[in-house]
Amino acid sequence: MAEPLLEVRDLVTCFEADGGEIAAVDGVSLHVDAGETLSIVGESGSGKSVTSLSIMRLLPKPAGYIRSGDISFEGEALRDKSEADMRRVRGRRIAMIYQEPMTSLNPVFTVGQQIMEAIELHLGLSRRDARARAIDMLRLVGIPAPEDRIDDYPHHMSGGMRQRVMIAMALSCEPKLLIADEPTTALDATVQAQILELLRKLKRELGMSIMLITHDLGVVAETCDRVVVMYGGKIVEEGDVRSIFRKPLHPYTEGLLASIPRIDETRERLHVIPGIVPNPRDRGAGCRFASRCAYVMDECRARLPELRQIATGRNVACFLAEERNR
Amino acid sequence: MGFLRKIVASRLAALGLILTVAVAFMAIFAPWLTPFDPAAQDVTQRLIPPFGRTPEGLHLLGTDALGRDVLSRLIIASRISLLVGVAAVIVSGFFGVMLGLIAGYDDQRAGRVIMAVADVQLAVPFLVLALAVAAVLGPSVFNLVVVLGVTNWVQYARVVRAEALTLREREFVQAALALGASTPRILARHLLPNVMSSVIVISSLQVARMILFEASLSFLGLGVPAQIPTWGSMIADGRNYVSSAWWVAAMPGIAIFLTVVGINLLGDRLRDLLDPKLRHMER
Amino acid sequence: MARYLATRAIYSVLVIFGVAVLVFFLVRLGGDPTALFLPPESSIEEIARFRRQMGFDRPLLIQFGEFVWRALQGDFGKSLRYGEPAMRLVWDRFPATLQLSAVSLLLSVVIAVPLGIAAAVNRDSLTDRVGLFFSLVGQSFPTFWLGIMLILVFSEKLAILPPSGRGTWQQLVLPAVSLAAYSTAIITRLLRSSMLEVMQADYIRTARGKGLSERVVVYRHAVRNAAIPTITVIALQVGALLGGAVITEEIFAYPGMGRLAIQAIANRDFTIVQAFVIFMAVLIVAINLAVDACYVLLDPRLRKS
Amino acid sequence: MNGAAQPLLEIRDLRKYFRASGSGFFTGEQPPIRAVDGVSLSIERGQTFGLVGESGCGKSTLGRLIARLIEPTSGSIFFEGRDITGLSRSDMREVRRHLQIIFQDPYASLNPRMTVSDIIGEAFEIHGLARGAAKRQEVAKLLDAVGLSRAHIDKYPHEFSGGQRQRIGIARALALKPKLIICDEPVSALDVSIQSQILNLLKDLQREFGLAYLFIAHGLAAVRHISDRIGVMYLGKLVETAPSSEIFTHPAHPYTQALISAIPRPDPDAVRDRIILEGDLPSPAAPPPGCRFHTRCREASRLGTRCMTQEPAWHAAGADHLAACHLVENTGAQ
Repeated sequence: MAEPLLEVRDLVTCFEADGGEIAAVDGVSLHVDAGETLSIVGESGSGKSVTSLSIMRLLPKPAGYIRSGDISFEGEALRDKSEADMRRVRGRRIAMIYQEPMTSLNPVFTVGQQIMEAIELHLGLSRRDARARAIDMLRLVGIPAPEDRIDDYPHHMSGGMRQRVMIAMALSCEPKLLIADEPTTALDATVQAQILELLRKLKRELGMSIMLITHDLGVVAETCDRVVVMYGGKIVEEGDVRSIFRKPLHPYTEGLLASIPRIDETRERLHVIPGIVPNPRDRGAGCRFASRCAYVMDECRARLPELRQIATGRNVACFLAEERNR
Repeated sequence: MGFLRKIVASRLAALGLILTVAVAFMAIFAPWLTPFDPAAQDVTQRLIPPFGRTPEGLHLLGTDALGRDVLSRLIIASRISLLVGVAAVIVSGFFGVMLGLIAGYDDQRAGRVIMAVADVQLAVPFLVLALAVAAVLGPSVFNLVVVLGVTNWVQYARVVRAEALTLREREFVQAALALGASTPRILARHLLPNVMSSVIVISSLQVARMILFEASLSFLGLGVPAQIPTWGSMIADGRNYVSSAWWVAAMPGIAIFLTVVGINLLGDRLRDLLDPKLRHMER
Repeated sequence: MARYLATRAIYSVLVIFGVAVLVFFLVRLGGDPTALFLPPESSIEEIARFRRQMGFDRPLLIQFGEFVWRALQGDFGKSLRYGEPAMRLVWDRFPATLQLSAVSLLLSVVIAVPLGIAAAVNRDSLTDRVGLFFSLVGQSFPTFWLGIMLILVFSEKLAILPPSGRGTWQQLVLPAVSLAAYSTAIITRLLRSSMLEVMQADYIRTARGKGLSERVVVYRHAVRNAAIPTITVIALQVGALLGGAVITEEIFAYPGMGRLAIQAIANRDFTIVQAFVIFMAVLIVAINLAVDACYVLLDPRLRKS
Repeated sequence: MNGAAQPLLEIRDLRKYFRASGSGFFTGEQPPIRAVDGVSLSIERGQTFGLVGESGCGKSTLGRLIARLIEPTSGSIFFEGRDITGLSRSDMREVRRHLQIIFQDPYASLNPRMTVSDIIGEAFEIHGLARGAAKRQEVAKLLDAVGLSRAHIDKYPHEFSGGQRQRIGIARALALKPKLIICDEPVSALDVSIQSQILNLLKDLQREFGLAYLFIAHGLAAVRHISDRIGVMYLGKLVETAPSSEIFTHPAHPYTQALISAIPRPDPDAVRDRIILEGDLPSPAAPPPGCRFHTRCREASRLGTRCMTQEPAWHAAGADHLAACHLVENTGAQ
């Protein structure tokens, strides 16, 4: 099998907070193959965003740092790279878009200036060519009259338009991997549909890989090939999108799926995952989902279940996985 | 006392606390701490340098042009500095918080008038205004407190108003309105408690500022009456002898400096703990 | 944008009118202003004559109307001591004060801006600690005391700089330094905290995510945003500098407006004090207007397309 | 309106125009923002009306208008048949006992300086119903009702998670035993697994206390389970109202159709027939003439220029189902 585009092995990322140390990402291994869309799903505090910032080495300093693990991209170890070498990866080979289109663009520069900046830096184009390319990119992401809009400031644009600009900027240097961190969470449903459609189209046309971070399983079902489900800093389930949705093996994935309000069926009551996401300080020795799990056993509280392969490409961290797969 | 422990977790803030407590202690117990009678003159023993001896004893910080013990006068003068600083902050804080709350809650009529008055006052440099008012009213401790208090409400009013404006839109205030809460209730129960941490921070930094201004006005002879020693007027007295007896002017300045540094260090820490968003505040 | 500035300009005129009201009532705070102008030993006849002469015996409203009417023409009455129009006396001293304040401001900005940025970028480094130390010290001693100590060291002991007067650049050094200390401290501290805040912004993460070097991130993306709150502080410092100049000029016997005002207070020459306060207010309001225009240049969000 | 069938809440042609920021005494008037521009609807006792629309459509403004937290520009609000639009603050206080509101942001909706007992008990103090031990007793009962432990009574808001805070907000609204609660996006800010807990709680409380809800949300999926009727808003106006099941099976207005098709289906094999809306939401300060939706409507050209010039009236699209669209008049109930 070909080497994956991105491979993360045993990543542990910690944050310093109030004198203590919290492992926001606690031993995560995952990979993204060329041309595929991988989704990382989880609720707030699951460690999904921190994983992506670790890959980009953009953790907030000095509070956050990678404790251990390897990250390799196209066969190169990103953790060993100097800061200068890492800058040639960011924006050029791995690009990122973020949750908040309203605050992710610098308010004092035009959108054109901000897109051209990356093009001039990485592709070495002249200002004039960079501008032409920026206009092309704006057209590609579906901004009408890009020759005029290129000189607009971010505050002239709606949230959906700004997210298109962010995408144009991210894709301007034709990266191999696009990390999209909750790219539609802050947007309205119809705008979300526009942006997801755009991402699908661009992926087809440009042949890149996407790592999509989201909490919305609906978004996952529509856009992704494979899914990684995270809970409490750990991967609890991994597999291709069909098998996960058809037969979730981890009780958390199952609960998450069941609690989505669906419009195609009527239920009197919604399914509920009881309890609250536990504070990372109060993690015990056992399974992190134990306190909210409907199938909890004594063993779950005593010992942390390892992520094990249950079927081809299907990994689950639950003692009952085999039984549930039958 | 968890909060006190948080304050002194920073070494600088601990230093600030020690300095502040020391000065406060000095001011409160001044009459029992002075080694000499601060008013006793002896022209034969004038301008004795620090650590100099006279028949009466050791003058740690020397004597001034009238032969008075500088240390004793410093200790007595700390009373006026702290008294004026704290009283002016109470007066200005009271008016500032009240007007700021009103201006923030009703930003249409009352708010506009209040903020226009604030802009008028800000158009005149504070020292100039205080100087002019003090000159008209004449020197007295009471007048000084009134002048400093009345001319410094704007700092509170602006911060409190800005906070009240956002608090008013916050959903807990909306919820109280939906329950039928009256305006006094909204102001007292929902707005005031939520601006208090800012007010405490501003007040602490304002005490330092008021001490500096009191010194400036007293230095110019427009503060307290001449017979009451203050750090500012002591510097003014010493100014004429600065080439021959530097300590007379230098010592009160150092006293002001240590006091103000202490309070500022403490205030900075309070701000970081209570209200980090005030970092941009103009002192 | 022009409309925005026009609104500000009209508001500024209202503010200055407010200052005029303030100044008018200022001398009447203690009741009859006659007592303020004349020495306490004046005879009853003298007082009565002076009161008639100044119009203090007429109804307050008429006095105020006349004050405003004359103020509009730049007439604030004559100085009792010099016999010349008060506003002209103030105006004559303005260049000296302007020079002192401008040099001090320049000094503050030249020191504070690099120091504030360096402190924020290298947080908790030696630079940061030094910057914080100076900003704490700079705002904790009285300006006038610093002036006296500078005179003691550089004029009395070392004898390398003159302690007073105006004319040569050497005479400007000590007053400018002592006046600049406080502003330098404030600007350093605020620029540092603005920079720290801006460096947390989402768009800085975006800039880093593009692969820009830290230098470009700081100087292109962060500084321009941090400049907006810092300009506000610098503008406020102009007011503080002009106010601080009063006492600094007094210490260094520097012939500016501030010294004139202090002498006028000592001489009970309140027409000068009134003219001085109004003049200051006009100056500060004008500076604030200029700052508003600056915002529009710096922050495209304020520009109307 | 005859007495027997009188709805609990009825609003008629309600409007709220906000003054545009930047317009002032010297700058001259800029066109106002028409946040709510002529909305009429009614809510029956014990029923839930789901109000759906995207950001900027005016749905939250409408909620606050009904709670009289802001004053309408015109129109009227009838509560139990009584016009409450012009009521003074003191007359309104009595109405507020029956008309409460819960908010979106569980962090902003609780006063950080008050304990749970103070927050929930404030209602009793304001209306002079209970004090001291009696108040605590009532608060404890409310904590039971919303599924919180009585042990939490003296805690401060920061000691709770988002979902727990939302429960406190609900308890506060329940304290006065209201007949109608306006729920302003109460689950939007919560994690997925917590959302369904709160939705179920609201449903249980409705049954227990006979409450009516105006349930505001930006997505249709969230309101499906809780609503009896659903109304869809676009740019300050209602464009469609229908019973909950009807609107999903037979959406009549092209905007409603687009909204439904935009909901991501958690099923990788679902057949997607997605309607992608073109362009941006127009400014509510200058809404398009004719039908407000025509600039983004893929059907708009079918009727010539009619959609661009003539504002559509309400047309029946089925039993108890109305849509403000010219197409519906032409095609009738589908």
